[in-house]
Amino acid sequence: MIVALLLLIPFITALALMFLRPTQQAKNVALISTLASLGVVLFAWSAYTGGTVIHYNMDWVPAWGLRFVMGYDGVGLLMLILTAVVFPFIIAAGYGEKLQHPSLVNALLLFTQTFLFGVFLAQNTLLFYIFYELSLIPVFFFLLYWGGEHRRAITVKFFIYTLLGGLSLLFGIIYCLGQGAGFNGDFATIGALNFPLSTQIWLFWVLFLAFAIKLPIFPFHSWQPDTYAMAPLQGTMVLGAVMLKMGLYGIIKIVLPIVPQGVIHWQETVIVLALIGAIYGGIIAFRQSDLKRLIAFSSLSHVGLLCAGLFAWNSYGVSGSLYQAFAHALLVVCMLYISGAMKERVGSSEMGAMGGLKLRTPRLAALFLLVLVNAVALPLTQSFVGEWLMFAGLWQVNGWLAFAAVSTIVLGAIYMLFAYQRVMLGPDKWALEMTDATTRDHLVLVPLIAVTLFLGVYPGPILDLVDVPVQQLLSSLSLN
Amino acid sequence: MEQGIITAIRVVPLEHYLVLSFLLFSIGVAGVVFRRNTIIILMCLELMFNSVNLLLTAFSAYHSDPRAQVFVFFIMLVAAAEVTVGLAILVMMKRNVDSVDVNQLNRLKG
Amino acid sequence: MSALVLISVLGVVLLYLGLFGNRGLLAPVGIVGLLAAFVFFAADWQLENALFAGLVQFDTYARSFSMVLIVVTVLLFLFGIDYYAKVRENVAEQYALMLFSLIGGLLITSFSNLIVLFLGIEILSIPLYILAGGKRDSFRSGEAAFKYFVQGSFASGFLLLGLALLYGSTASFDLPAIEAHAASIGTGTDMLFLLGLFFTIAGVAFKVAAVPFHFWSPDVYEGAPTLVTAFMSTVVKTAAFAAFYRFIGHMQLPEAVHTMLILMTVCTLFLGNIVALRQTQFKRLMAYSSIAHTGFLLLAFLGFDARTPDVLFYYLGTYALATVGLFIVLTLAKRAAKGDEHIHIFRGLFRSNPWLAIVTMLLLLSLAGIPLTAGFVAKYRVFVLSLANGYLLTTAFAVVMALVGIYYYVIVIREAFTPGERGLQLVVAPLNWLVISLCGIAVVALGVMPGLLRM
Amino acid sequence: MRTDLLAILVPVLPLVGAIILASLRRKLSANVAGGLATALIASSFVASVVLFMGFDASTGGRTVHMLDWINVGGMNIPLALRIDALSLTMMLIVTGIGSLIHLYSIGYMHEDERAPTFFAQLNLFSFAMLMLVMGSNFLITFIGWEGVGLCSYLLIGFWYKTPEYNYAARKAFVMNRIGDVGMVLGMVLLFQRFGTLEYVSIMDMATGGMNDPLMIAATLFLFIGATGKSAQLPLFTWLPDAMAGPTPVSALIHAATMVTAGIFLIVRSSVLFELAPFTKDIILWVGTATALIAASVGLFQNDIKKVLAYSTVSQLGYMFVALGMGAYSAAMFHVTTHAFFKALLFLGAGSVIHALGGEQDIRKMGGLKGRVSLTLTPPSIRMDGPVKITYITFFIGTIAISGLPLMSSFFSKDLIMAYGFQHSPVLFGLLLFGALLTTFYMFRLLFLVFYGTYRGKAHPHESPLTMTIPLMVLAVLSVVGGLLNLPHLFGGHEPMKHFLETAADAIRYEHLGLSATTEWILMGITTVLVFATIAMAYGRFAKRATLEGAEADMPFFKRLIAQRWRLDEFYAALFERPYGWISTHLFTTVERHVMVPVMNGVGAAALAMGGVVRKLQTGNTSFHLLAMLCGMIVFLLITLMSN
Repeated sequence: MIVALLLLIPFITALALMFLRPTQQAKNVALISTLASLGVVLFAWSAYTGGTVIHYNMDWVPAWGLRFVMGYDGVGLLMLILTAVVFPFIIAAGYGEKLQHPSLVNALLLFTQTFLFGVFLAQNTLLFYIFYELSLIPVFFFLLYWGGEHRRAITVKFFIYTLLGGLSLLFGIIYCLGQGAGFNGDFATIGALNFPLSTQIWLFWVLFLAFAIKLPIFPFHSWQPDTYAMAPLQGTMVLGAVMLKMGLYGIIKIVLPIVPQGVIHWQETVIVLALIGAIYGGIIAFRQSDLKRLIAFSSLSHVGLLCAGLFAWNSYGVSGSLYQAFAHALLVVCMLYISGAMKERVGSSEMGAMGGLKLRTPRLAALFLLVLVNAVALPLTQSFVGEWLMFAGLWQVNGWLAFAAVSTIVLGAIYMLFAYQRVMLGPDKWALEMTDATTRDHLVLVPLIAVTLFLGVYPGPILDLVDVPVQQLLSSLSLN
Repeated sequence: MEQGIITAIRVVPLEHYLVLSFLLFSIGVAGVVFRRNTIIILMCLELMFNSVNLLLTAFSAYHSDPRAQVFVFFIMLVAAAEVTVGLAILVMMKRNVDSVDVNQLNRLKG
Repeated sequence: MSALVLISVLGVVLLYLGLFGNRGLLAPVGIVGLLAAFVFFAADWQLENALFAGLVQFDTYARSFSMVLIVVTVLLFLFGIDYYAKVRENVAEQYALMLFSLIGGLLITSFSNLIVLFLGIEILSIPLYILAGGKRDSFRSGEAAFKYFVQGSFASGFLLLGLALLYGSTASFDLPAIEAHAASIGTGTDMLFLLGLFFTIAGVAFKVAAVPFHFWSPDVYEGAPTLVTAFMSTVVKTAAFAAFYRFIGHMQLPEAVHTMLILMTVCTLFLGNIVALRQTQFKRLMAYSSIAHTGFLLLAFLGFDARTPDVLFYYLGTYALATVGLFIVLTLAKRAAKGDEHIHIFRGLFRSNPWLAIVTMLLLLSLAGIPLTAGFVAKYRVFVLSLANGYLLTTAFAVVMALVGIYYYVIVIREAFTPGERGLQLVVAPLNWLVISLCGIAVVALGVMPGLLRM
Repeated sequence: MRTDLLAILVPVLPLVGAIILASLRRKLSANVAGGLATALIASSFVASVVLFMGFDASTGGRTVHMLDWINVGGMNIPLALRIDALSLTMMLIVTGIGSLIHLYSIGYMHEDERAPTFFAQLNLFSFAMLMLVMGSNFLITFIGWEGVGLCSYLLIGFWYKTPEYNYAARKAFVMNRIGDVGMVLGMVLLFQRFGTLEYVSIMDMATGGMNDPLMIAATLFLFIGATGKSAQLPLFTWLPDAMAGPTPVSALIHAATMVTAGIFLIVRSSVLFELAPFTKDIILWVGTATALIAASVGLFQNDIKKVLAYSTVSQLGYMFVALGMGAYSAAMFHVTTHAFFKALLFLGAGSVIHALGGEQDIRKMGGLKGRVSLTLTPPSIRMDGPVKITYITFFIGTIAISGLPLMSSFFSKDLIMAYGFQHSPVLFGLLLFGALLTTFYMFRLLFLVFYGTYRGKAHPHESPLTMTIPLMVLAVLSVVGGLLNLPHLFGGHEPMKHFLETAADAIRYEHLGLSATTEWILMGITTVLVFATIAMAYGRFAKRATLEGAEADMPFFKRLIAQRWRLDEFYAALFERPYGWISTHLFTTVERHVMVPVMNGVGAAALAMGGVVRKLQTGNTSFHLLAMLCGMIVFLLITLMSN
C-alpha cells in the first residue's frame, strides 16, 4: 500500500500536470502532492519496526529473470525520508524561479521523485537499475530545456557520462544474474553470490563505476561542476540533494554485498580517491566566484568525505556516512536556495556582484549564517554528528586517512567564511535596493534549519534507523 | 537421368569441375569488381551464376541425385529475372547520367 | 499454404486494381488481404505443417516471424495511404512489389531446404531492387537501386556458391540433412563444407547488412523512397535474420565459423555505432543504426541456446515497431522541410508538435535501449544471452557500443527538444497518428510488460 | 534534583537569552537588551555560586546527564554536564566576569544600533563557554570549543562594514580550526584507545606506561588544539588582530575566558599529560617562547589594545609554562588572577577609548590623570583628571599584572616562576626576563596614556557608572585575588590547589620543593628588578610630550620586533598566498585543462574515429564491391586459419 502510494501519488500528479497544464496552479498542485508523499513516508516511518519490509514480491517475466520486488529496510527508509523531506522544498524553491511552462517543470520534478522513490524501494537489483536510469530521463529534459548557457552540450555530456556508469552497472548485474547460484536478482538472495577474489577484483569496478560517477568521486567528477552551475536551481537541488544519494545507496545495497572482498581489496584506493576529491574540491571552492559553482565544488568535497566514510566500512563510518548523507541533502537545498534568493535580488550568482548585502538583507544574512554553521559542521548541527562518526570510522582504517579527512574542516571553514564575507559583509558597494527575506524564504529555510539543528542536538531518530541495518550488513559480510 | 551422360560426366574427376568452376567464378568476381562498364558487370554476374550451375551439375552427377539439376533450372530462372531488372535499372541509369560507368553514380556516400 | 497463396493472389489483384485506376482501394484491399493472411496464420497456430513436399516448414518459429512480418507490412500500408496520396502513377505496382517481397520473406523464415532459401532471398530482393528505384525521376533513387542491384546479385552469387558447396559435401539441400552432416563432422574438418558454410553465411550476412557486407545499406537506405527504406529496415531485416538463424541456429558450427561470427559481430557493432556518430542525414543515421542493431542481433546469435529465437523475435519485433514509427515521423518532417533530411528538421519539434515530439522521443529511447522501453528489454536479453554463454569481452564491447548508440539517438532527441525554437509545423494525417501512436504505445507497453511479445 | 536543574540552568539561561535577543533584535532597545542579557548571565552566576556553596569537594563531583546525543554502533556519547571543582572554578570566572562585562557593555555599546545583536552574541558566547567548561566529556567540551570560536568570529567581525575586521574574524576562526583538527584527531584517538570520551572514565582508565606513543600522540593533538584556542606559537597571530572587536569582547573573550580554554582542556586531561612527559616538555618550551616573543612585541605597540593583546598572549605563555612543569594548580591560579586584572585592564582601556571617542593610538593620548595633589588635613587625594576612576583602576591593573608585592599576580606569577626555578634556573631567568618586559611595557602604556601632556584632540570625559562599577569591582579583585591561593609562605595553605585536587588527580602530585629562604630570595630579586624596571620606564616615558619616530629609523632588530617578528608577513607568504594560488590554478589548470579535457577527449576520440571510418563509404560501387570482396577474403583467411 505504502509503496503503491509512494509511486502513484507523484506519478499521477505528474501525468495530470502534463495533460491538464494548469499553469497557474501547477506549483501548488505539485507542492500538495509532495507533501502528501511526505505524509505517507512519515507514516511508514512511524509504522516501521525494523527489518526489511517487503510489500510486493512477484515475478515480472520469470523466464527472463525480471522480478518485481518492492519494500524497504532502515537504510532505504532513511533515503525515502530524505527524498520526501527534500522535495516539497525543491518545489517551493520553484516559486521564486520564473521558468516558463511551470506545469511541465513540476511534472518533470514529480516524475523524478517517482523514480527516486522507485530506486529506494526496489528490492531487486535489476529493478533498482531500471529506476536508477529512469530517474535520469526527466532530469535530462529539465536541464536541457530550462538550463543555463551551453545547456545542450553540457546536458548531453552529463547524460552520456552518467549512462556510461549505468551501463557498466547493468553489465555487472547481468553478469551476476548469469551466475545462477540461487541469485535471482533480489537483494534478499544477493548473499548467495560468492565470487572468487579474482572475479571480485574486476567486478568491483564494473559495479562501482556507476556510483563513482553518480556521486561523483574524484577522477569521475568532471561532469559535475558545469552541470551544477548550468542547471536550473531546482535541477541542481535534485542532483545534489537526492540523486547523488542514489550512489551511496547503491554502494551499500549492491557493491558491498556482491563483492565484499573486492571492496576490501580496493578499500584504501577508493578512500584515497574520495579524500583527494574532498580536498581538491575544498581547495578549489575557495576561489570560485560563482556561488553555484562554489556550491558544486563544496558538494564535491562533502561527497568525497561521504564516500570515504562509507568505505571505511565499519559501523561508525557507514552510519556516519548515511547520517551525513541526510544532512548534506538538507544543506545543499539550503545553500542552493540561498544562492537562488541572492540571484533573485542581485540578478546573478556572481559573488563579485554582491557584498555588503547584510546591510540590505539582515534577515537573509542571519539565515545564511545559520546554514553556514551547518556547512562547516559546527557541533550541535547535523553535519557534525555525521562527520565525527566518519572521522572515528576512518581512523580505524588508517590514521593518515583520518588526518586527511579531518583537514577538510579547515578547507570548509576557509571557503564558506570567505563566501559569506563576499556576499554579505563589507561595505555596501552596490547600494542596490532589495527586499529582505520574504515569507517564502522563511518558510523554506527556517524549517530546514530547524531540522538540521534538531537532528544535531538529538540525532537519535535517524541513527537508530540506520544502526541495526548497518550492523547486520557488516556482520553478514564479515561472514563471507 | 540418362546413365550415359552421368558416366560421361564422371569421366572427368570431380576436382577438375571444382577447379574449373572456381576459376570461372573468380573470373566473374574479378570482372564485377574491376570492370567499370555496367554491361560487362552484368555479364560477369551471369558468369558467376553459371559457374555455380556447372558445379551443381557436376555434384549432382557425382551424387547421382537430380535435385541439384532442378535447382540449376531455378537458378537460370532467377538469373534471367535479375538480368531483366538489371537491364531496366541500367536503362534508368543511362537516362540519368548518360553513361554506363558504374562509378558515375556516387552521390550517396559517407 | 493458404496464406502464401492468398498474398500472392493479393499482389496480382492489386496490380489489376492499379490497372483499372481505382487507387483509393489499393491500400484497403491490401490491408484486408494481409489481415486475412494473418488470421490464417493465427488459425493453425500449433500444428506443424510442411508445405511443398517439406521444402517449407511452417513451425511456430516461422509462423511467429511471418505474423510479425505481416503486421509490420500492414502498418506500412496504412502509412502508404498518406505517403502515396500525392503520387500519380505506379502506386499499385509499389504495393504489389512489397507484397511479393513479403512472400519471399515468408519463404525464408520457413524454409527447410536450401533451394527455398535461395529462391526466397531472390524473391525478397528482386522486387526491392525495383522498389529502391521507385522514384523514377530521382537520381538518388536510381543510384540506390543500381547499387543495391549490383551488390545484391554479387552477394547472391556467393550465396549460390556456398549452397553448391554445401550440396557438394552433403549431397542434400535439406536443412536436417545438413545439420546431421555438420554434427557428424564434429571436430574433424571438411573443407568443402566449411567453405560452403562460409559463403552461405556471407550471402545471408549481406542481407542483414553485417560488416563487411554492409556497404550497400547506407546508400540504399538514403536513396530509396522512405517507405521502401522503412520496408527494408523492418520486413527485410526481420526476414533475413529469421532465415539466418533458421540456417545456422540448429547447426553445430565448426569453431572456425564461430570465430568468424564473433569477428563479424565486433566489426558490425563498431562500424555501425562509430560511423553513426558522424551522420547528420537522418535516413543515413538510421541506416548505420540498423547496422549497429545487426551487431547486437549477431551478438545474440553467438550464444546459441534455447532462448535465442525468442530473443531475436522480441528484438526484431520491437525494433521494427520503433523504426516504422520513426520513418513516418521523418517523412512528415521531411515534407515540412521541403525534402531536407538533416536532423535539424526536428529542431524545436517539441514546441510545435509536443505530443509528436514525445512519441518520437519514446521511439528513439527504445532504439537507444533506455529502461521501460522495449528496446531496453531487448538489449538486456541479448546481453543476458551472450554473457550466459560466456562472451564476456564481446559483451563488454557491445555495452560500450550501446553507449555510443545512445549518444546519437540522444542528439536527435536534443534537436527535438531544443528550447526556445519553434520548429516546422508538421501536419499529421489521422491514419499516421494511428500508426505512430500504435508504435509508441507498443514500444512502452512491451517495455513494461515484455511478456506480451513472445513466440 | 535541584542541583542538577541548577547545573542545567547555568548554561541554558544565557542560551535562552541569546535566542530571545536574536529573534527580537529589531524590537528591543539597546538598554533593555543589555539589561536582559546582563540579568540572565548574572542569574547563572548566582546559580553557579549556589552550586559552589552546595558543593562538597570530597565527593569529587557529579555528572548531570541531560540526554543521549550520539549513540550508535557501540559509541555512546551523552549530552552531560560535569560539576566538580575545576568546572565550578571556571563557571564562577566565566559567569562572574561575564556579568561584569555584560554590565560594562551596556554603557559601552549604548550608542550602537546593533547593540541587541551584540548582547545576543555575547550571551551565546557565555553559553558556549559554559558548555566548554561544564562538559562531562571531550565532545561536549568540543561543542563549547567550536561555539566560542563561532562567537569570537561573529564578535570580532561585529562591525562588519570594515573589510579588515572581517579578515581578522576569518583569520581567527580559521586558525582556531587548524587547532581543532588536532583537537578532533586527539578525541578520535582517545576514543579508539578508551572506547569512551567521558573525562572521568578516561582519567580512571589512563594508567601505566610513561610516554606510550599513543598517549604522546593524543596529548600532542590536544595541545595543538590548545595552541589554536589559547593563542600559542605558532598559532597566536590571530589574537592581536582580534582586537578589531568591541573592547568588552576583547576583555571577555580574548583575555579572561575563551583564550584560557586551552589551559582548561589540559588541566582537565592532566592525567593523560602526566603520562606523556615528552608532550609536557614541548608545552613548556612553546609556552616560554610564546611568553617572551609576545612580551617583546608588546614593547613597541602603539595601539592600546594591541599592547594588552600581546601581554595576554605572553601571560598565556606563562600558564602553559606552568602546565609544562605539571604545576596545574598554579596555571589555574594564574588563569584566575589573569582573568581579573586583564579584564580590568581591557575594560579600562575601553573606558579610555570611550572617553576619547574611539581613539586607540597611545601616541595621541597622555596626561589623562590630570594633577594629583595629596592633602593631609583632612587626609585625601584630590585629582582633577577627567577620568579618575579609569585612571585609578587602570593603575591598579598595571601594578597587578606587573606583580608588585601582594598584588594578585605577585602570587600567581611568582608561583609559576618558583616552579620554573625548581625546574631549571635558566627557565627562571627567562621567565623573570619576561616578567620584567611585561612590567616595562605595561608601565610604558600607563605613563604614555595618563602621564605627560595630552597629545590628542578629543575632549575626554569619564564613562557612565555601568562602566565604572565593573572597573572598581575588578580592581578590588585584582588586588585581593592572590588570597584565593595564598601560599604557606604567607600563612595561607593554598586553598585553590586543594580545592582543584578533588577534580584533577594530577594536582595532588605537584609539589614545590623549594626551601622558604630560596623562595624569599627569588621574590626579593624579582621585586627589586621590577621596581628598577618601573623606574626605567618612568624615566623614559612619564614626561614625554612626543614619542620616538616611526619604525623606519629603528635599528634592524628593534624594527623586526616592532613589526611583530614579521610573523604575519611570514604566514601570508608561506600559507595564505600559496593557498590562493593553488586554489586558482587547481581550477584553471588541473580542472579546466586536465580533468574536463580528458573527459571530453574520449568523446572527441570516438567522433574522430567515426570520421575516419566513414571514409570507407566512398559511394563508389566498384570500391564497395572490392572492399566487400577483400573483407570476405580476410574473413575467409581467418576462418581457414582458425580451423
